[in-house]
Amino acid sequence: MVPLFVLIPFFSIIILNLFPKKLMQHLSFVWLGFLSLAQVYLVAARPVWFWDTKLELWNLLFSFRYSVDVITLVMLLCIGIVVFISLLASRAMISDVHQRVNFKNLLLVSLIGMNATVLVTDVFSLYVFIEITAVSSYIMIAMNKDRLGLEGAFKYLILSAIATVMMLVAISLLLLLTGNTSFEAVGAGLAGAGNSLFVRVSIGLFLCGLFIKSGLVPFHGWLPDAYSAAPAPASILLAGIVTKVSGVYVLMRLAISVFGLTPSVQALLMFIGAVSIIIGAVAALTQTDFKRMLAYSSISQIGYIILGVGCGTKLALIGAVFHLFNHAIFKSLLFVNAASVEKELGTTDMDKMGGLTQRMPVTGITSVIGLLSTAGIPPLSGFWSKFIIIIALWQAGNFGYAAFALLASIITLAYFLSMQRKVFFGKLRSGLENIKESSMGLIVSQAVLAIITLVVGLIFPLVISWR
Amino acid sequence: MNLAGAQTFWYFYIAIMLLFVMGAYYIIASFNLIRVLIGLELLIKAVTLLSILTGYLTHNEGLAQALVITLIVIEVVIMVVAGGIVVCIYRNNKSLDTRKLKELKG
Amino acid sequence: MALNLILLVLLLVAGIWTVLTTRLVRSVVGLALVSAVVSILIFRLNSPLAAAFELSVCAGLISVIFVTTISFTQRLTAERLEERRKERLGKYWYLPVILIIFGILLVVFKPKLDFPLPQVPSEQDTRNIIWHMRHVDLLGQILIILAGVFGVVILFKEPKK
Amino acid sequence: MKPSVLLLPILIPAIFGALMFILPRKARHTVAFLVAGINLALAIALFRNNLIYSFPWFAGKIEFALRLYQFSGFIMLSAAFFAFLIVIYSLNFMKGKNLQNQFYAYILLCIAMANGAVLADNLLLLLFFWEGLLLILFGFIAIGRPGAFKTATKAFIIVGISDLCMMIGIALTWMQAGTLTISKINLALTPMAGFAFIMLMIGAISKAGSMPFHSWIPDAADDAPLPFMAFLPASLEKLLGIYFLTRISLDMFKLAIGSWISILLMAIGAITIILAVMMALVQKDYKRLLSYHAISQVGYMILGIGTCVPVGIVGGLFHMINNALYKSGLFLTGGAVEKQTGTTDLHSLGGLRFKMPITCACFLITAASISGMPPFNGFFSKELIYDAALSRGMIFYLAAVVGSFFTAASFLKLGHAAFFGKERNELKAVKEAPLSLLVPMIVIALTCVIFGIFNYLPLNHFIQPVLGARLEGHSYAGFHVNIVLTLITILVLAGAFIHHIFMAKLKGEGLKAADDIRYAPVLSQTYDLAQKRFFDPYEIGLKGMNVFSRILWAADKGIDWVYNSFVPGVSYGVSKGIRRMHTGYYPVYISWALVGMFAVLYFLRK
Repeated sequence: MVPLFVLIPFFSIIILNLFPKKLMQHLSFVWLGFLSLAQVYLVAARPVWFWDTKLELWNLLFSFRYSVDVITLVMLLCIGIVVFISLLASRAMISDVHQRVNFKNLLLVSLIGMNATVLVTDVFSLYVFIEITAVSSYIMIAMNKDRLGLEGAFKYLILSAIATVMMLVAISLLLLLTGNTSFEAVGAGLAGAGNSLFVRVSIGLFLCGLFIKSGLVPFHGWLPDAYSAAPAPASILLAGIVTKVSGVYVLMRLAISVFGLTPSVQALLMFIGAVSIIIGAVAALTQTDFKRMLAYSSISQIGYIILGVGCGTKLALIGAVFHLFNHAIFKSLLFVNAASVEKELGTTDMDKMGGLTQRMPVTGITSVIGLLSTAGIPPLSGFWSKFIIIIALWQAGNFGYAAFALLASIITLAYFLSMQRKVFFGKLRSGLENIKESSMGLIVSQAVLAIITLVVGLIFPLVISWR
Repeated sequence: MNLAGAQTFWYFYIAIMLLFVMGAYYIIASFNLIRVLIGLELLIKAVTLLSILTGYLTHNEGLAQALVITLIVIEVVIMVVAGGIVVCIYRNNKSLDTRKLKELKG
Repeated sequence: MALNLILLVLLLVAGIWTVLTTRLVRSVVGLALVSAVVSILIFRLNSPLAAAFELSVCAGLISVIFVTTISFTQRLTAERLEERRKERLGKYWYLPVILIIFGILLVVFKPKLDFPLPQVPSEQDTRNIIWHMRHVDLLGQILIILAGVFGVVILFKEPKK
Repeated sequence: MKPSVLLLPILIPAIFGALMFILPRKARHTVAFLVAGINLALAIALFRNNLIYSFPWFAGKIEFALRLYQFSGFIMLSAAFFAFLIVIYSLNFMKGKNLQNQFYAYILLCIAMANGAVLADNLLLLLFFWEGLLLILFGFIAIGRPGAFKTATKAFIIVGISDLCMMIGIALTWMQAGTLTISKINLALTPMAGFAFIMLMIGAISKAGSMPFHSWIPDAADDAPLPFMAFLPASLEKLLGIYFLTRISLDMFKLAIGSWISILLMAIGAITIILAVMMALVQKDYKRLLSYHAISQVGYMILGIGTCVPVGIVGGLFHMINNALYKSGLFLTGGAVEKQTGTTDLHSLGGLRFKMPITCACFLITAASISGMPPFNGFFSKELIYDAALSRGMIFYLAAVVGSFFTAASFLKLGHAAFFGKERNELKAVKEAPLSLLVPMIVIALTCVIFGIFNYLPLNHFIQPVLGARLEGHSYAGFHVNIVLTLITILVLAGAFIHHIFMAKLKGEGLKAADDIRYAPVLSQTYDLAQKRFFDPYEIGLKGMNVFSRILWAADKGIDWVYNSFVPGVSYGVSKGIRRMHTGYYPVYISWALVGMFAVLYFLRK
C-alpha cells in the first residue's frame, strides 16, 4: 500500500477544493495534520498491514514502481514531521482565508512531490517530482507578493531552472548510453559503459544540478535569499525538507545506488562538502538577519552530509542519513523560532533584538537546544550524527577532512553563541517590554521539535539500529 | 555508434551546444526579466532537441517522446509561474530591470 | 541530411536573432521561430507526436504566455528604446564572437563517439509507453498542472487596493 | 544473581525520573524518596558482586557491555548513598520552590546516568551516559534562580568542549587498541597513546572540576539550587571523574612511576590545589567559598593518583570518598543557613552557633575534616597523599601542605564569620533547621568521624580491594602513617589556628563587627598591620598572593573570553569578505554555478 503515500494526498487535493473556502481551510488543516501524522506513524511503527500488502486493484489501473529502504523511510519520516510543523506554523502566521487555502493546496502538492521523489525508481520521474516540489516552493515564496519574497522566488526559480537543464542534459546522455531511465537499467548500463567521456559528463552534470538544488558552495547563491525572503511557514518547509529531499536525498540515492561511488566522485563530494562547511559557517558569522544566518548555517550543515556521503563507508552513510534527519529537525526548529520572533517583533533583524528569553521563554530555550544541536554539542542529536561522520572519516583515512569537520563545528558554535547573545540573552532591549510569547501553534511545534532533538540525542543507539 | 549516427550526432551536437551558449549568455547578460525567461526557454529547447536526438540514435523514439511530452508540460507550467512572478515584480517595482533585484544580499 | 543541416543553421540564426533583437515582442517571435524549427527537427527525427506537442504547446502556448506577460507590463518609450539599443550594442556584440570561439573549440575537442549503443526495449509506441509504462509521469503531469493552476490563481490576481 | 539485574540501577531511576515530569505534585516527594531508597538498597545488594552483562548493539558492531566489580560497585554505592541523603535533604529544602518536578526528575535521571557511566564497560556506552549527565547538569543549573540559564549554557559549553576532547581520546584509543571494551584495553604509553590518554584525562578531570575547566562551578554555586551543588560538583562528579581517571591510568594505560604523564598529573593536581584555594581565600560568600574548595580538593586526588605509587592511589581514592562526604556536608550546612537566614553572604551572617547548634556542630566536624585535622577522615587521606607526594618530589609535598594551610585558614574564617563572632540583630529570629535538613548533615558528619577513627573500615572494604595485587600485601589502615609528616601537618594546622585567632583579635579591635574578618587588604588595615612587625612578611606575602589570585581571577575571565569571543573575532574579517561577494545580483550566482560546473567536469576528467 506504499503508493498511497502519493495517491491519497493527490485525491484529497481534488476533493478538498470542491468544498467552499471557509469550510475548506479548517477541513484541510485537519486533513493535512492527519495525513502528516499518519505518515509519521506509518514510518515509525511500520505496521505490517500497510507495508506488506499489495494493492492489486491499483496495480491494474495504475502501476507505481517504488523501492523502500532505510534512507527512504528516514526521508518519509522527516517529510511527515516537517509538513506537520509547517502546517501548525501556517495556522499561526497566515490570517487571510484565501492565503490559508492557497498555502494548504501548495503544501499538499509539495507533500506529494516529496513523497514521490523519495519513492520513485526512475531518473526521469525523479526530475518530474523534483520539479513539482520546486514549483510549489516558488509559489509559496512569492505568495505574499512582497518585494523581497518575489525577488527570492525569482532567484530560486532561475538557478533551479538551470539546475534542471543540467539534470535533463544528463538524463538525455544517460538515455543515449543506457537506453532507459530506470535506476537498475541506468546503473547496469553505466557499469557496462566503462569510463567514457559521456559517462563522466552525464554524472558530472547531474551532480552539478543536484549541487544547485541542495545549495552547496559555489552553487548556493539562491539559497540565503530564498530562505530569508520566504514567508515563515514556507521557509520552515523549504529549509527543513524541500532542499533536503530534492537535492541531498536525490544526490545520495543516485551516488550510492545508480552511479556508484567511484574514487573521483568521492573526492569531489568530500571536497565540495568541506568547502560548503567552511564557507557557510564563516559567512554566517557576521550575519545580522536571523533567517539569513540560519540559511548560511544550513549550507554548512548540508556540507557535513555531503562529506559523509563522499566518504562512502557504511558508517559514514549511516552518519549522513542520521545527520539528514537531525538537520531536518533542528533546522525546522530554528526556523520556527525565527518565525515566532518575526511574528512578535515584526522583524528578523538581530540588531533590533535582545534579551528575548525573558519575554519568550519557550522560544529562547528551544532555540538554545536547536543551536547547540546544530553546533554538535553533546549529547544532543546533532552531536551524534556529526560524531559518526567524523569517526567514519577518520576510519576511512581522511584525517584532514575529519579534523576540518571538527574545527568547523567550533566556528558553528561561535556564530550561534554570538547570535544567542544578540537575540535571546542579555538585557531586554528597550521597546520590547510588551513582547509576549508567540501563539500556541508555534509554541507546540517548537516544543515538539526540541523534544525530538533531545530524545533522539539521548536514545541515539536505538535510533541508529532502527531499520 | 555507427558512422551515420555519429555524423548526425555531431551536427546536432554543435547546434545544441551553441544554443546552450546563447541561452546562458542571454540569461546572464540581459537586464530584462522577460528576456531572462526567453533565455531559459532557449536552454530548454536545446534539451528537448537533445533528448529526441538520443532517442533517435538509439532507436528508442517511443520513450524519448514520452519523456519530451512530460518535459514540455512541465516547461509550460514553469513558464507560467515565472511569468506570474515577473508580473508581480513589475507591479511592485514598476520596472523589469534585473538590476533592481539586489535587495537581498550579503 | 542536407535538410537537417539547413534546419540546424536556421535554428542557430533564429536563436541569434532572438538574443540580439531590440524589441521584446520580436524576441518572443524569435523564440517561437526557434520552437518551430525545433519541432520540424523533432519530426524529422522520427518523433511525430513530440513534434506536434512542441509545435502546439511551445510555439503556441508559450508565446501566448509571454505576450500576456508583456501586456501586463508597460512598453518602453521611443527615446528609452533608442538608449537601450546603444546599450545593447555594447553588450551583445560579444555573443557572435563567443559563439565562433566556442564552435571552434567544439570542433577541436571533438568527443570520441565510439561507444556501443545500448539494447533498447522492444515497446516503441509512445502512447503505449505513456499510458502503460509511465503512469508516474502522468500523475506528475496532472499534479504540475494543478500546481500551475494554483500559481495562476495566486500570482496573476490583481492586488487589492 | 542474573547478569541482567545490572540494567535495574539504570532503568529504574531513569523511568521514574522521566515519569517525574507528569506525576502529580503530591506524589513527587514520596516517589523520589522511594526510588532513591530502592537505588541505595540495590547498590548495597550489588556491592561485592562480580557480574558482566553484554549484548550486541549499534547495528551489531559494538557491544552493550556492563561490568560490575569491586570498584564500580563501590562508586555506585557511594553515589546511591549521597543521592539518598540529598533527596532527604531536598524534601524540605525544595519545599515551596519552583520547578520541583524538574528538580527531582534531574536527580533521578542523574542517578541513572551515573550508574550507567560507572557500570559501562564500553567506551562509547560510557560516553553516552557521560553526555547524558552533561545534559542533566545543564537542566539542573537552568532551574536555579532567574539568570541561571546563562550559567547553565556556560557550564554546558565548557564541559561540552572537554567532552569533545574525550571523544577524540576515545576515537584514538579505539584506533590503537582495536576495541572499545574498557576491560580489554591495555595500551603501552607510546606518544600517540599518551595523546589519547591526555584527551581522555581532560574529560575525566573536567568532570571532576579541575582547573582549567572549573570556571562554571563558582557561578553555578551562585545560581543553581543548593542541593545540586552538594550533589553534583561536590560528590557525584568527583566520584565519576576520579573513577574514570583511575580507570584510565590504572587499567587502560600502563602508567609507570616517572612517566611524563605521571608528572603532568601531579603538576595539574598541585597547581589546582594552590590556585583554587587562594581564590577561595578571597571569597565573601558561603557557597562560593565552598565551591572553590570543591575545585581545590580535586587537586589532592589528582595528585595522589598521579604519583602512581600504591599509597598515593589509595590516598587519592580515599580522599575522593572523604571529600564527597565533607564537601556535600559543608554544602548542606550552607543550605541550612541559607534556608534559615535567607542569605549566604558572609557580611550579613554571624553568631549562629547558639541559634543553629547542630548545624554548627556538623559544620565544625566537616570543616575539621576538610582541613585535615586528626582524627577526622580528611587527615588520613591527606597523610597518605603527603606520603606519596614526598616520595615523588619535595615540591609536590610542599604544594599539598601549603594548600592544607590555606584550607584551614579559610575555613576558620568562614566558621568565624558565619557561626561565631557577634550575633547580628537581623538574625535574632533565626531557628535551628528542620529535621529533614539535619538528618543528612548528621549522618555525613558521623560518617566523617567513623571514617576517620575507624579508617580501616573504608580502606579495607572499599578502597584497597580496588588495587588488589598492586598493593603487594600492604595495608594502609590504622594510624601507622609517617610520624614526622603527621607532626608537620599538626604544626601547620596549629599555625593556621594561631594565626587566625591573632588576626581575629587584631581586627576585632580595629573594626566594630567581629564578623568582618577579611584577609583582603583594605588599606588602613594594612597600615595597622605594618606596625606589628611580627606579621609583616606574611601580610606582604598574603597581599602579594592576593594580587596574584586577582590576576588568576582575571585569567579566569580570560578563559571565558576565549570561549566566548576569540573565535568569532578571528573569523570576522573573512566573513565580511564573503558577505561582500554575495552582491545579491543573481547573474553573479549563475556565473558561480557555471564556473563550478566546469570545475566539476574538469575534476572528473580522469
